[in-house]
Amino acid sequence: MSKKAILAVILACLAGSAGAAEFRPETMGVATLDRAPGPNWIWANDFTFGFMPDGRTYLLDAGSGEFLGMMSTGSMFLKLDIPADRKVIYNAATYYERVVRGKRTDVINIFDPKTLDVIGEIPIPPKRLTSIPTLINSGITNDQRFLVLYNMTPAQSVSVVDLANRRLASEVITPGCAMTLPGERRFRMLCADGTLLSVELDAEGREARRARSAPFFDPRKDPLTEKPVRSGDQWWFASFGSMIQPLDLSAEVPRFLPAWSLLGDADRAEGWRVGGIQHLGVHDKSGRLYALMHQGGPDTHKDPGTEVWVYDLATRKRVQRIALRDPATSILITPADEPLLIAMLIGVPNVEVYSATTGQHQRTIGEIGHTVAFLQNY
Amino acid sequence: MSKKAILAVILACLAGSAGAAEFRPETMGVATLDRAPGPNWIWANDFTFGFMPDGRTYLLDAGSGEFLGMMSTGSMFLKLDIPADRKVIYNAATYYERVVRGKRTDVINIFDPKTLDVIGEIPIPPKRLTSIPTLINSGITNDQRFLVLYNMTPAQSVSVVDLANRRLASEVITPGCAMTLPGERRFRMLCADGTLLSVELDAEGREARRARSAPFFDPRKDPLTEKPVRSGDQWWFASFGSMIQPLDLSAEVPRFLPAWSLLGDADRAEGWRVGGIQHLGVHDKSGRLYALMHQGGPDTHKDPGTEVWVYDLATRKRVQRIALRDPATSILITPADEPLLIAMLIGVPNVEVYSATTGQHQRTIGEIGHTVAFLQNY
Amino acid sequence: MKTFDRWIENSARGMARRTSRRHLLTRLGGLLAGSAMALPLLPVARGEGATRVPLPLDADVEGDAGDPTKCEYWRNCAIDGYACACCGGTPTSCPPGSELSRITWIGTCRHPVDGRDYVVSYNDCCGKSPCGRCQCNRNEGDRPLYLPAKSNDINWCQGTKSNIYHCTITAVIGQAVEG
Amino acid sequence: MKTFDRWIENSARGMARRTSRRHLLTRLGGLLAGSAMALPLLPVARGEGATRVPLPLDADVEGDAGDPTKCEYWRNCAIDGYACACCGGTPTSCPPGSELSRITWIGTCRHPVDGRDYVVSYNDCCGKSPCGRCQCNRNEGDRPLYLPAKSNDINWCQGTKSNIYHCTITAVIGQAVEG
Repeated sequence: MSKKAILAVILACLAGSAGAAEFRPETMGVATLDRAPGPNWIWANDFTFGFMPDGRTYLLDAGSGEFLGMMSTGSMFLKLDIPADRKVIYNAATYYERVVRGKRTDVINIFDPKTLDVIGEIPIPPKRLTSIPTLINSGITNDQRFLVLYNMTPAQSVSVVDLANRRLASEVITPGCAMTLPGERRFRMLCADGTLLSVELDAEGREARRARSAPFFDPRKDPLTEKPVRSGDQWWFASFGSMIQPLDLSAEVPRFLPAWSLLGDADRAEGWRVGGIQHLGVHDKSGRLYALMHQGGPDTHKDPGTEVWVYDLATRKRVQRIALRDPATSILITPADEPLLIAMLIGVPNVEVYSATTGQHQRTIGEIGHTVAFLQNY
Repeated sequence: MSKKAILAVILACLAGSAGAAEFRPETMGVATLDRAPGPNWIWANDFTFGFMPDGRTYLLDAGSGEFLGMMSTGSMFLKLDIPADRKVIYNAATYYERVVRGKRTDVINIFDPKTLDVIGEIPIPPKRLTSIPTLINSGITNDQRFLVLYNMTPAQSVSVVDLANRRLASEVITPGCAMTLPGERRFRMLCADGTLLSVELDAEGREARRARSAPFFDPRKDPLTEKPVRSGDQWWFASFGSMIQPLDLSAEVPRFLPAWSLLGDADRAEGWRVGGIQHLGVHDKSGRLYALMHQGGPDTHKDPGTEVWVYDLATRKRVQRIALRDPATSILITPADEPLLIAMLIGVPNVEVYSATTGQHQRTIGEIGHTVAFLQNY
Repeated sequence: MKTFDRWIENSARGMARRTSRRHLLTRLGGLLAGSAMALPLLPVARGEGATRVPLPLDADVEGDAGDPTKCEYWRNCAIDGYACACCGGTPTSCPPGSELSRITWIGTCRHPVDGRDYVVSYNDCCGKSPCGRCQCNRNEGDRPLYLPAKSNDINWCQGTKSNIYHCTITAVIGQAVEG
Repeated sequence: MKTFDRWIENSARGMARRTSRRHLLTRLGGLLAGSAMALPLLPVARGEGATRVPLPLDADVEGDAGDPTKCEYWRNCAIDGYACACCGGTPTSCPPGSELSRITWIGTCRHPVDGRDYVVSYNDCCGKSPCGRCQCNRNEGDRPLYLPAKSNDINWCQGTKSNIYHCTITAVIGQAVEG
């Protein structure tokens, strides 16, 4: 009470007003999120490019259009890391003593999903890559024990964070390799020579052993983007040339499944290609892959898409074309039985919600952030 | 070098290219502002309402439209305090350990006007009022010795900062009075009962004595806004009812000069009134007062203005009406011989520049900030 | 009375402005504060077991005046900031993870159905990034900063762990009486 | 090749997009770094006393390709960020008070007058709030993050006192050779 001076002021004019009706005042409080997350609850991650220190993520029910809350996620925000039990939510955060200058401090923030408030921090080396956000900037190992976070200073490494003991476990040095794809108690990285680096962790989160695959793509001829989607240990990458490269990362030895093209000859003739910031989506139950497509030449790999093309993963055939009402740079498919397709154009604060099955536009959720680039399912 | 890993990588493909033409690479560097500030250099202060931790001010040459640079001014930014010799620039800044949470630290930032970089800090109590910015949130005494800063927690006080010794001099407790109008080695405050509080400082910046004026306006009937302009020790306040109250604060005893109306009967009949966030301007040499006017009823005192009305301060007659191309909430008159009228509408990132003499629109300087509310001459 | 709501959105729409005229009750409003234990401390006469004078339901209000996510919402007559109802809160609840400030300013808004004037407490919710949705600025009864109890230009995130402003709630804490 | 520049401004204008097609030199580009003493360390052949191959003046370039404040400026072919020329800097100078990062990515842009390809170093300027002006995103030769030397998605404020990004300069550091 000494610091928080609280004044008890009753207005004389009111206290003395004889005619005041009796009225029970409304109770004020703070909302909590007691409901279990729904299948269409999504996080819209805003890296606030023009206001970089004030990153935040917005929690939306895409099914109802409801804005459920937000979390302040620090400078140069990339993404959330959500454990399987969803009992807490993590994000790798950077803070400067004077907003844009002074001492840098990096931590893993720990949020309570019911209050959306920070309940703890785990200190980490101030080395994490800051970039346009992707799924594979960081992740949690399948055994839920470690959070792996890609660093670049420009030296390349991975911070391994022990989530059980809430401390840094180790830093794994990984020259020539980038990003981090978590597996059982391991992670993989994409290397500049088109190989995959696998790092197995021991029970303390230190490197147990590493292995490097043979090249499985040619970064010169047709680079894979660093923007995959995953379903469990199955991963799909798109290439600049609109090939899909599936990876099965369930076992210690990665399996490189045959690549296939999103395009037919007619599509190629019309100049269609995959592009955007978050340009793939996947829906488990229906076995569908979604790709954000536009017409353009070389170097248009980040251009907004105008259509979303839908593929049956079993047959690798396109089964649908969804014409977007507005161009988009990021898409997400929700895991609902009747999945939704979420689409955003960076810099435009509108979350566009479509049925992922019919392609019909359902709603616009407006006033969502500054530069939302990466969408996540809860 | 240990922390900053610097790699020296020469691309093999280039190093070995026999046909490379000889070419002297361009030199890279960092610009400095070696020119003396021009009479049309202005600061557009952005309190970044939606990204409150990342306040900044933009330095513009309104005469040329040039963007000269910017300074990062911390959370909940209000205004700059610029000493007469312009050898440094100050701003009262707030920082949180974790951008929006954690320990609060308040300082006076000291900027070098040539590099626009912070060269020092003076710690102050973490009590300053944060609000829509005005001229009288803070100021420097005429003798250039002290910076006075209004606090509200909600307890009301003024921090007196010793600029010569770069430390807090004192905190003056001022219940019932707000804002701070600096004078020779003193400051005044506006009190809730319509009086003016004068506080004289001693050589150490402590309160030497205080005096309270008789009421000079009726805050119930026609409150003065807290948005005055000044020229030296002459101050002009507008009231909700579009009266102008001039104050002569040059001596220890304030002089309350006769109030006069911005409106004639015809203006009143048409519903004209003064309004906006920064709604007055003054030009010394020509003795002109500028008022931002709109048509509206009671409670429209913050509405955007559509015209700027110009008055001769000697005769108190309106001499000109300037129709704005776009509505504005803030105006500023530059001190140039041919003054410019700067106008902005909060939330719209366009600085509109007009001739203050002819009223002609001269240029738009675009992409200036998020919520610029307070404009300052250099 | 014209208001200028949702600065940024409206600028894109050419400053579409809304009209909702009425006279203000200058006698009302004041610096409301309660202790953490007993919130709110009321500036209106009441008793614990007082017969409740029912507030008409928002559902009974026609149009935007009954919609807490609109600047035209009847309780928003003196708001200056983001309406919490658009931010994961309600007119009486801060969004998850924000902190309710007990120090506040008060407005008096006329209910469009019963025609009565109610005292609205504009408490700020604090400690997380500004919400950014439903920016509203209406100024019925707003007064300058030297009359703090009546000023909506003040950041009322005071007495809270952090003074960063998130959004504003609009709880009805009493019925106002002209006189 | 389509580019999408100035996200926000363009979205208001309905995503007006600009076209500037040409093939890219994938052989060029790389992680440029110099010591603080000798900047830049060049990835092209040169000598101290080398005869200067003059770069055509911007004034000789027609239209926006000669204007450093435009996304269409010829040097901007692989920029992703705010052009420092709009922020108080120039194509070769960071704005006052920002810090030049020595670690960078490289693009190869064809000069519209002499038809030659030049190596452009996209150095970021760091340590103050993002400039917010002239947001440009063009991706000629841009490659994924695992090829860092060629990736404009990376925040190249590295090795600087602060990693907060302010804007990007576009210095010409060499002439490129196809082969």
